[in-house]
Amino acid sequence: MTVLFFASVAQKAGVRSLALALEPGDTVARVRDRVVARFPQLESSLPTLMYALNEEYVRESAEVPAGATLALIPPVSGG
Amino acid sequence: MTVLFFASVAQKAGVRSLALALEPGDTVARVRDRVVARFPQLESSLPTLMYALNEEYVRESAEVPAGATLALIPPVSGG
Amino acid sequence: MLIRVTPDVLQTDEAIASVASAGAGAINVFLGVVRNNNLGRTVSYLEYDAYPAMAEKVMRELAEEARARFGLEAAAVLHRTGRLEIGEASLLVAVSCGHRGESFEATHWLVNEIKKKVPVWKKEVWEDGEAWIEGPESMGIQQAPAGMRGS
Amino acid sequence: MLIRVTPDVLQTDEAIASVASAGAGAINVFLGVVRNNNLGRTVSYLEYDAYPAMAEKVMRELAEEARARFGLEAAAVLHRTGRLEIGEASLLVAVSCGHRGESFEATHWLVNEIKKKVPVWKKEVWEDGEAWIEGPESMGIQQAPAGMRGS
Repeated sequence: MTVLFFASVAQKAGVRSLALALEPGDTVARVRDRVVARFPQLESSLPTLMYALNEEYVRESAEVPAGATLALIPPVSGG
Repeated sequence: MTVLFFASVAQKAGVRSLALALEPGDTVARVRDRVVARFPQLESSLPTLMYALNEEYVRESAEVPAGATLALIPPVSGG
Repeated sequence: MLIRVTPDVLQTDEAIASVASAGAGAINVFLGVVRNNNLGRTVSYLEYDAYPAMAEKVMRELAEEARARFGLEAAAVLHRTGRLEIGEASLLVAVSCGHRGESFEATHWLVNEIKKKVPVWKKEVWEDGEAWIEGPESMGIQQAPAGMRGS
Repeated sequence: MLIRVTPDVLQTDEAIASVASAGAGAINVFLGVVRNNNLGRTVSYLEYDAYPAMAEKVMRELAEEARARFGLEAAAVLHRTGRLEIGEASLLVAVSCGHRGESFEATHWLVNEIKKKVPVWKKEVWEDGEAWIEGPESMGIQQAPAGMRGS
């Protein structure tokens, strides 16, 4: 699976994407926790972070299907 | 003075402007009455007609200054 | 302020450029366009008549009032005259201001006032006839205008 | 429907042409433009980041919802990315419909929803620093989105 980083989160992580091995029963929250273990500087972004799986907003309890793209979405500010 | 005709009023009158001699104490209503005497087919337009003197909306009691331009304004429908 | 009554095609880009301002975060543009139907009849085309000098004067007064009332950076009002085909723009209003809320309010207010007060008239031409539209939105039918001279 | 996330200059005429319809009497266009100030600070320029594929997907869903909700003939939504100078348009929303009231409502609704839901982010760059803006209008701060998957 792939994790995507944007805006302030990409800036803090220093990367825009990351390939991760999926583990059985992985949810968004579990994948997110492994990402934060790797990039502890993302900890402060967590309270306002949202998530999208394959381009659709999901809750952190959602299961992550094989080959999925998980996007970490800080509060949007387009327009 | 000059009287201007527009839209349905110009179509009924068959003219777009008319030069008239001003008489002492002339008001918009008195000039309008002379115009209608000349073009009786405008009678049916009177209930909804408005007036502008020198490009400003006025009541029919307004006095007409020398050299003025009086416009007969049917209900507008721009936009 | 770009204020114009013209027989030429209305240029949206020109109007947007005319309201550009470094302090503007929002630009709203309204186009009134010729629709192929009205009140259940098929419209072939429209013919617009105008009192151009007075129309531009009233449009300018309304644009100034909108600028003061809604805190606009700038406004532009253009109205076309003559024969207009289906899909062509008869009216163009553009405003610029700090934030989006005021931009929508100001443009909507301007369009409403223009339809009430600006001396412009449309004739609808159908396959089997035509008629000058005497607008229900005209203040001549709805109400007396504020600030009239005379008693 | 014209839906696009692009690093190129947004073309208003293209968007207006894309919503043209013989049944449309009103076209409303909103441009979000880069302002030289925000919250009391002088802005030098903005830098927009986006998740283009998802942004276009959400923009398309919102345009479809607006079409159904307000009875639109058509809608277009374009968002620009990359470095934008003062006065340049970052967002363009255009709608066409029968009458003006719905055109203002629909455009305003679309702009509000876009600012809440579309994955695009702006970084403000000042003379003495810069910051990613994490929008108070984002649903991430205001509310949970409707129709989320998961429990």
